[in-house]
Amino acid sequence: MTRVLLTKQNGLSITVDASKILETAHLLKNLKFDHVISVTATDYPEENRIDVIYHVSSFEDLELAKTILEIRTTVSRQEPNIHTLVAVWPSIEFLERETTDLMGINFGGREAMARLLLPEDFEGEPPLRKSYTIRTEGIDA
Amino acid sequence: MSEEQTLELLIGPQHPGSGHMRLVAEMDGDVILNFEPNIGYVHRAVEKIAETKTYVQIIPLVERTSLPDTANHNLGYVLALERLLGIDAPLRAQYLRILLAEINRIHSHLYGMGIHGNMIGSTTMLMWAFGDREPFIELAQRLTGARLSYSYIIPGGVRRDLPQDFRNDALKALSYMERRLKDYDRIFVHNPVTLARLKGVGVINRIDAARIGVVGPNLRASGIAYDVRKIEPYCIYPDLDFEVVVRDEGDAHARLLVRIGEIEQSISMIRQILGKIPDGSILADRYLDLVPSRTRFEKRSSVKFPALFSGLKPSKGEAVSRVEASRGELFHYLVSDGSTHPYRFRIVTPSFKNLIAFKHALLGQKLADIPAVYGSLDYFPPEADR
Amino acid sequence: MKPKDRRAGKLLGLTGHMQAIRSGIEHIFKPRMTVLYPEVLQDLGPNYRGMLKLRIDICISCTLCARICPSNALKMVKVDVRKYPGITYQRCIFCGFCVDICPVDALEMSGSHDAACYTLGEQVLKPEDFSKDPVIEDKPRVKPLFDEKRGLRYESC
Amino acid sequence: MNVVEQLLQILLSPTIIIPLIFPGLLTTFLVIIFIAWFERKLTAKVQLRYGPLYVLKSLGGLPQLVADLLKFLFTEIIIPKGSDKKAFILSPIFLFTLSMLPVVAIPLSNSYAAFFSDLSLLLVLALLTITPIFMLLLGWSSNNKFSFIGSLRDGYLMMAYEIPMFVSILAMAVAYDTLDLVQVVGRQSSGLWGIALNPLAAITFFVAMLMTTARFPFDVAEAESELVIGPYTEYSGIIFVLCLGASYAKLSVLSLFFAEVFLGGWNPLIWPLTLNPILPGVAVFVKGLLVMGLCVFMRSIYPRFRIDQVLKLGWHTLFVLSVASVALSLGIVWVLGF
Repeated sequence: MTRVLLTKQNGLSITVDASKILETAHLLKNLKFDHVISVTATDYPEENRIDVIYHVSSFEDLELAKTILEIRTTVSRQEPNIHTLVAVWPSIEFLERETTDLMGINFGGREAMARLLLPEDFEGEPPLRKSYTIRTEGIDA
Repeated sequence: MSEEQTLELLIGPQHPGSGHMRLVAEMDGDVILNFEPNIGYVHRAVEKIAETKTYVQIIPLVERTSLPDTANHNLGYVLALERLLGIDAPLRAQYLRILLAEINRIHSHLYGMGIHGNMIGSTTMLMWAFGDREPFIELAQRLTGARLSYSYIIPGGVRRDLPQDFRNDALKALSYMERRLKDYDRIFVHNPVTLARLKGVGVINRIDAARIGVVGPNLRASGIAYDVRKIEPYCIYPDLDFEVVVRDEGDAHARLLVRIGEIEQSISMIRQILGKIPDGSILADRYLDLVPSRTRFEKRSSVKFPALFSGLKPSKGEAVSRVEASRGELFHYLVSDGSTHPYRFRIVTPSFKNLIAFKHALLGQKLADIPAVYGSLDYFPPEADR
Repeated sequence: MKPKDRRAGKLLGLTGHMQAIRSGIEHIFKPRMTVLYPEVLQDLGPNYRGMLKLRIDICISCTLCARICPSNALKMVKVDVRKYPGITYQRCIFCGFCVDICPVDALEMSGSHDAACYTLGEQVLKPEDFSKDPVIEDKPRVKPLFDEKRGLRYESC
Repeated sequence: MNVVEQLLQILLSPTIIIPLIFPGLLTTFLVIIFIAWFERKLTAKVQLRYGPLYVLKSLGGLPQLVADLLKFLFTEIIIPKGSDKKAFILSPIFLFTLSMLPVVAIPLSNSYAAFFSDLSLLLVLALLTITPIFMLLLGWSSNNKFSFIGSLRDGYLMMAYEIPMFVSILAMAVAYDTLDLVQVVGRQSSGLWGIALNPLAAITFFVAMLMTTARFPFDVAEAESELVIGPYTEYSGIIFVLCLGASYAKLSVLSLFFAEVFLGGWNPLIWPLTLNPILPGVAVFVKGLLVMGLCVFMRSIYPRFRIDQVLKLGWHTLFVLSVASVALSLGIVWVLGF
């Protein structure tokens, strides 16, 4: 399940299976995509999936830097497991930890890390999932 | 090494030199063996709040991630939103956007330099830099009506036109700043004590910089000429003549010098903008036409929002934008499901990307280098936590 | 581009010390850049986005201001038969969106931002109070003027 | 009446007046108030702002420190649970007292000193060397990592300044051929002051003095952005004031000392004027205040060094300079044949 799309504005988009993510990363790293700009997880509760989207680009090759390459992959909401890419791209470290905190995605294959953004004893629904509801104050003007 | 020989030092979150974060340093004598930043003390869940707000309401929200650098954050978000909406701003509005962005870059860099100076003990640099931000904040205030939280850039254009006398005032402020940069050189930048503190400290070499993905002036101080304004020019940057400031040393002092170089570049850019800003409308015609003719823009210096802005509905899709904010590359990713709220809003701020530099630049350095390197990274905790 | 090293070619240590000390001494005799704030207020100019005023006679109760308010500071409150906006300065962030979206210019901003009050209740304004002029402190004001040598120069006005 | 007279006689005797009133505690207190105000005001001026202003506006906020002191007097003194309580409370007191103590050995005229000694030159410095012990003690007793590192740094700092300081004074002792401060001042009556006689020693001593009193750029022990406020991190209330006052007291004592050794003491004044201690005392204090002003001016110019750089400066540069100043003194003695 690997598709390559040319989107209108932000260059390339690749869709891969979650199990192939490490391979893909190695491949791209060899193509000089040397850093990760962002890791985004988007929650789709109706379809019971979480999309994990990596945006990677290059610093070393300034021509390649003009492209932001998007790698899309999908994990299930119940078992949001995916292999870590920290060995391939060290720059992903805090992005992955943030995604673990806020979306509850488990990045396997790396040592367990303390919580980054949330309090260390935080429990319950990861805050960025759609099922987490924000309590709002009453508005009294 | 046995455990008794090392000392775990918890710097922050309540510490004059830590900012809104905790730095965990494992020390062997005066040498740092291990360094781990612990952030999240000012996490405000901007991404989650954005999912409950309409697209225009998010404009002030994204600014709150980084108050010293609001214009660039505002611009980055609006560029992504405009790509979703499929709309472009008129040329004059593009010029005004970059004008504000560069004014903001100057006072944001001054903020960083001031804090950096204070962190290694030069209170004079702190006071001077903060005092010299004032002319630029005043300029921005005359343009936008607010001192820091401008909310100036809106989808399809900007909110206000250049006030009268702005050009003269701005030129005066710019030549003042050039004069002041020489003062900074004497008392801080080339002060022998500063040189001793910053030269060769917290070095990130070229290869490491690319590998750990630092951004902005910190990346350029390591010899990589990566600047979004050149790589993927947005708005009117292709028309402006400027250079990417690069240094090879990769140390704390190089980062300071890159910032000063960028202030000089911004000064020259603002001069160019003021010189060739075209006349014309400042909001896209598509929105201008929606406003009642009584309150049309031609009759006043600021635009009226069309009623549509209270519930903008972009078509289903995704958009990314990257801009060069003062602290580095700022990345926005918007997912729309066709409703009035974004389905997912992702914002990766430059400070968050620079956080990793703490872990790498400080290993093997001395305890006293922590503030020296911290300041040189121009790291702004609320921007990283979002 | 490499920023030019201004120090290039000069004797490192001693010149640096002398320049720093000279610069320090020079600045003792330069005029200050600060204003004595609580005693003297800075004139914020005609375009400043400060506290709001509702012109209730013009308002057409279209609710656009309440709908665009990013921080939910404006809310429509019923007065007699129609609803008019009321505001709480506990939430207002002075973004001015409400002013800019009002189709009839019923909202205007003042050059004052001193929204501090003794009680939280004072910061919640019903439409009647909202249509009064915001309290502007009566203190001497200075106007910032741009200056090539001093950056900003303050002139009393 | 007799009792009162006797009491007055005791109270007005030089051994009481000197340590308590002039140039002792009271004068030092006034000098500290002035110099702390001056430091803040001068720094503010360089930084293009006002500085302390609101306490007695007509005097430019001069009594600001008195106001601060009153505030600190009424602040609760918090003693941390894990601290060594006796040492925690006593060490700042000793620190302050010992920082002030050398004042007894500094003569303010030919005949006005609490303690005459033909070794007073050494005595002043020797008394000052005791203070770092209490600095170490107060850092240790706080049981706080930052205090501990701070006081350790202060200890290291002592290594850097002590030897150059003593050697540069040795140079002056060689040049003047005496260890008595009264005679030192007397030797300068020719108009050739120490600073002109041996500028090398003066510079070395001045830099060492900055280190001793933790002025910028040698503020490493109290480095705010790293160590909160170094050894005093856990202190509050009036004992915190004592800690802070100690460094100013030291500064005041060393500045007077500098004025006597290098700036000719009460010197342009000649014999009949030096009989009353007030006039020569004022002359010394004016010179001392000038030196103090110069010391505090450094705050507005310099950032702070790193501790290893201070040590390097002490041993690589200052020590060499001080040895060179001894050589210079020997040369002077040989040429001029003092």
